[in-house]
Amino acid sequence: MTASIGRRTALSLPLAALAVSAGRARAQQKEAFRFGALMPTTGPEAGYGLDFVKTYEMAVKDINDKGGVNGHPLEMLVLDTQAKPEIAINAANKLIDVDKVPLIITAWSSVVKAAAPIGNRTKTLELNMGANSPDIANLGDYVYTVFPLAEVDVTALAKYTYAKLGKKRAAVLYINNDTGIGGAKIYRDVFTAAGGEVVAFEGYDPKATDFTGVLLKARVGNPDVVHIHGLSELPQVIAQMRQLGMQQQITSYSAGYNPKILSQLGPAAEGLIVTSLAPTSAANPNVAKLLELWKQVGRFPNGLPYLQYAWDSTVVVAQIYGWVDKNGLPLTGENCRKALLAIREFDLPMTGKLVIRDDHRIDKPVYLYVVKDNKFVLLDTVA
Amino acid sequence: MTDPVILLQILWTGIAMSSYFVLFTVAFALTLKVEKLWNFAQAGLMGIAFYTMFYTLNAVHWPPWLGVGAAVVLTAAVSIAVEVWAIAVLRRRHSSGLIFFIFTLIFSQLVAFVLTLMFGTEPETIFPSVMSPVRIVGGVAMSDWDLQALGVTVVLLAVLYWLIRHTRDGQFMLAVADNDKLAEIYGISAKRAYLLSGIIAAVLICAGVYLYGTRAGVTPDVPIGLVLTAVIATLVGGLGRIFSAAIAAVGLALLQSFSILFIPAKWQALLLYFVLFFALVLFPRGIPVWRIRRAKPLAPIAVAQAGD
Amino acid sequence: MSEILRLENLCKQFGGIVVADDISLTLSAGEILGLIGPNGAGKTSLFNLVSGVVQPDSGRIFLQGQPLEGPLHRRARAGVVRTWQHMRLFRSMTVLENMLVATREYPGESMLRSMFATASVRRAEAEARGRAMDLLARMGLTQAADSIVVDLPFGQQKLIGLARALMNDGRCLLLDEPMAGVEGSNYETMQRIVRDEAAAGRAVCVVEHNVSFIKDLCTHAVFMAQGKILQRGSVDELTRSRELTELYFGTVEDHADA
Amino acid sequence: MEYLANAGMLIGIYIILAASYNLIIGYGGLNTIAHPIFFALGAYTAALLGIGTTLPSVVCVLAGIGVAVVASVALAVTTLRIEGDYLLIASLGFQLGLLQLVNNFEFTGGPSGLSNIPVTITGPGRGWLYLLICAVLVVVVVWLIWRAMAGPFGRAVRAMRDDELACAALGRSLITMKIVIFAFGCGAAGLAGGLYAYYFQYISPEQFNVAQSATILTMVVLGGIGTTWGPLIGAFVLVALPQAITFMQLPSSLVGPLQGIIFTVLVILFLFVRPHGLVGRREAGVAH
Repeated sequence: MTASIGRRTALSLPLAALAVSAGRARAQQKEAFRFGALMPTTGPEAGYGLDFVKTYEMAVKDINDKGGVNGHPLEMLVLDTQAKPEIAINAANKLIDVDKVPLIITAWSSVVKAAAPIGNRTKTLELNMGANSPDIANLGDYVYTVFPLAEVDVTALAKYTYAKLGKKRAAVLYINNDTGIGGAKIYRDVFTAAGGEVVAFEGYDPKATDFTGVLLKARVGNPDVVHIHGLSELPQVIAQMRQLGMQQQITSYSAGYNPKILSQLGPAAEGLIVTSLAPTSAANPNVAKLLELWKQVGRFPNGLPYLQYAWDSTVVVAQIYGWVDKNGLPLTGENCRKALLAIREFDLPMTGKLVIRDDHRIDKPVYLYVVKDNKFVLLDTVA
Repeated sequence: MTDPVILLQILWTGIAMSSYFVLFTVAFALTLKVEKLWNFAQAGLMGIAFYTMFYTLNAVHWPPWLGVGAAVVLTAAVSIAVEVWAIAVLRRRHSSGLIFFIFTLIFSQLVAFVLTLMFGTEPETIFPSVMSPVRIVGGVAMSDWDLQALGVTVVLLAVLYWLIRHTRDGQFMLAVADNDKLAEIYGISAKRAYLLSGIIAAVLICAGVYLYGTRAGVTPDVPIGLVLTAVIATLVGGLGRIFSAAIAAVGLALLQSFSILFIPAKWQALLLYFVLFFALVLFPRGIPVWRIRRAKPLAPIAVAQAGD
Repeated sequence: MSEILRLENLCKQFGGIVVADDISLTLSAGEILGLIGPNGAGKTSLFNLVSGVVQPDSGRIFLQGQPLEGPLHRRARAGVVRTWQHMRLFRSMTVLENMLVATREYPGESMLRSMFATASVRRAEAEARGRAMDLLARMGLTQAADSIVVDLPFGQQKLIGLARALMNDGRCLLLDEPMAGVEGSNYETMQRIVRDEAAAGRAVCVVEHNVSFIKDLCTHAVFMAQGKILQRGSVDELTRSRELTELYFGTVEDHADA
Repeated sequence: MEYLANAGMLIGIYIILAASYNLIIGYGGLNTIAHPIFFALGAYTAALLGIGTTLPSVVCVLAGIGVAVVASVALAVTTLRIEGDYLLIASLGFQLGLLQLVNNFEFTGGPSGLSNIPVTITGPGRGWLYLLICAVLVVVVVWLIWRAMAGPFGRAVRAMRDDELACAALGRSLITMKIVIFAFGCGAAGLAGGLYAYYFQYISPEQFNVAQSATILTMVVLGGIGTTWGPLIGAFVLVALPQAITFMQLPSSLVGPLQGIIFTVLVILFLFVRPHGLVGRREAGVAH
């Protein structure tokens, strides 16, 4: 009887260990500090979501290998959101009520927004580490971002295009969803305010595959730059534009900073300008370490700059927990918020300095890349 | 915007881009006609077809004919398996249409989850590059992909037309579509007709997915949206009229393409739904494309006359 | 005898097929009129025109002197009620439920009144239930009241179809092939009930292929072919006519009964 | 345990949706799948009024019900003469079209939805208080539907489902009955929408798309179409099942797809093992 129970316990242990996955290596003696992560691990966005999760696991393991948070192991609980708000709401409630986490990291605008009322109500700190919708700054006292919102890179890009590249007439094409509309509007406003003229402003359906009409409409306005604020369909839009013989300068934002674009477009990608919000391995040796860890996974990750923020947001969590623990406070969402505002300035391994501002926004240098000989080459840095 | 070259360009790309839409629509309309089945499981088949081609052509670099062949075989096999082990069981039980609807939909979701587990959800294309060479004809850009798409679609539809009109199996399929009980009395096997229509649909789906996947990124969630548009075209074309559905598919694609001249692009999708809704309000039994009664009882829809 | 139903110059075409060609007819209280003719003669189509399933191209219909117009349900409420060749019973419901739905003034038409079961609803329900049980008793089907209709033998289903129509209590009764497939005691019952109802002052019109039933029951009959009334007379007269017999059993081309 | 209250809310809201949808499709035999759009209309109306005015929340929810009813009657009047499968597709066009409008308008928040719906109840008991309100409303809605369907009205509705022509030829006005059950069912969906908006405080167009239609339909059919208890059981199982799966200790990077696979396989199993639904009997769903 006892033996069989013993065996069952033994069997269930590896599973449990898998679930909490990272950590526990060194700091077994002290109670674990837990935090929650709401990520799409299924659905159309899971390609990025799963790589975020993987990176958190790496970062948590790294922290625990170095002794954890004041000797406490850090432990992460991941729940799937499918990047859908209604699923995220339930998952957030489970993390807060069942698992009692004081802090949740998350991404994807609709998920951040859906979880915000719960965070505010239950006084649980919610950190956005990947969504860039401008509304995120106004979601309440318990929602902060450690990722620069859209205005940071789009503003820099629009100003740069007008002032440095000397482009006066811009056509703006965008995917008709949250990301596309938000980004395109900022671009239009900034470009117009700088003195340029927006000659076409067209959104296309997220499910569209034929962009001929939109592109021709843009061409009629005779632009000298076309800004495309799209997502995974971005390569197709560019391909069709080049196939139609439109040779204008193309710009995009951080979604375009993706090696897949180079292989899908080949020579057609030449001259494309995109943004990135994180330094490369050449500029920051820590990034090389992250890439090394990914080599063990056996493939190149999706959206490396985002993953740098993913890693750093884990470090932010550890520092917050460290501050709360050092000050002898109970680990609650309220104290986590207090810690975030008390620390204010974080020096982070992958993305450099982070300053939390009272308006819930952050500033970051913007790296502009241009495609040259089928490679992304650093064009300029806008600080 | 009303420059004739621009209009021609929109027309040309619109027609070329509607090719896979046409193939999916015909596949859907065929199963609907023969099996009386709103087969949303075709979304699952599309997923299987795509990832087979993606794996064999993009990852392990088989020659194209072999990869496409493998996709056809696998897709047809799954199609038959679903028919024999699930649809036939439900049919024997005289299950309600809703059960079929839910089963086929959930089946497609299951396939999407399995594919997610195997391949992730990063958008993939069948070949690493989505570019194809372009020639300018009278100011209109025509890519090799456009020509290939038109060629494949026209050939497949011609073969299907021949199959239905001039082979015994094709006639049997129509007989079963007309009245399966009566057909069985005359010794025509409904089961054989169902299987045949499933295989034809699998071929059409593979062709459509090949065209789509060489041009646009696919994730496991994409196919269900593609089926939905096929449903709309099938309906506007009129139930049970396979080739009218194909023409409706082209028409809807062109309507969307040309609407850009009058309305902002973000309203294009709305136009599609409006057409669907008002078409049904005006013609509650489907749109009478061109009803001609032929003397031959098994004559399918008159295709040539439907283009007015 | 007072006139119940009058048809004046009804015409109807479907595509190229004429299903009613200038049909005029009167039907009086207590009369049982047989409608005979070959398949596709337009007999059922005539019922469809009168009951409102289809609207005539031209011509008029009067019920007790009042014009009979509008959709199906309004004509049923005016007192024209029909049965169907294929019965069209409500297959998921019991015999009693089938019959209760058919009362002319239905208390459950209002969802709210039905929900809160007001006194008037309960009274009307009880009254209808009583009438239904009486009808079933006359047919000898009292025990079947709570059976699901499709579980009953075919002949009994035919009787239920008639019983359901009688719940309407209308002055004009249109019976579409009431005897097809009915045998034995059910046959007797059917005849008895139809005769009783006519005697009670209803006007009955029967489409029937079973000529002996027509002979037994009908005072008069009408012979139809290709949407036209060819002759009206006693059943004997019509069956004796060589010309009509030939039309009936002979070489007239069949086309779909619309 | 706020989490349980939250799951309870979700179950309650889906019971209202499934029960009212069952009224339309199960009892009435009207094949529409546009139910989520009335859910959406209720939610958006309540949310927009809540954000833009100082009206009490009860009034906002009632207005949501009103808008859902008006829209449903408009849809009914234009489309109910369409038959069978075509009605299904017309309703789909209606749903996707309206949703596209919500998606493209500025005042509805577009694709990013409405995230600043005001807090109505505060304090630690919020979840339970909401659950209590929700439970009362569930009981009321389910009771009303049960009363209506058990009485003479329900009998006529079922007769209509079994055979429209025969039912009309016996004097029943089909259009009236269709409009009434449509308005009632869609009004209930609007109520569910109001509850959803105020409790979850975030709504966006993608929550009301075809996937939602499929979910509600699956609840109804899985539980037992055309039965009183079927939609309740179906809603409970389909909300609770994925929740239960999250408690299984699955590896975090596989958890999503595995959950999906387990869920879909279970639904398929149910469909084949209990073809008439978890509580359905042989004759329950014959209409389709």
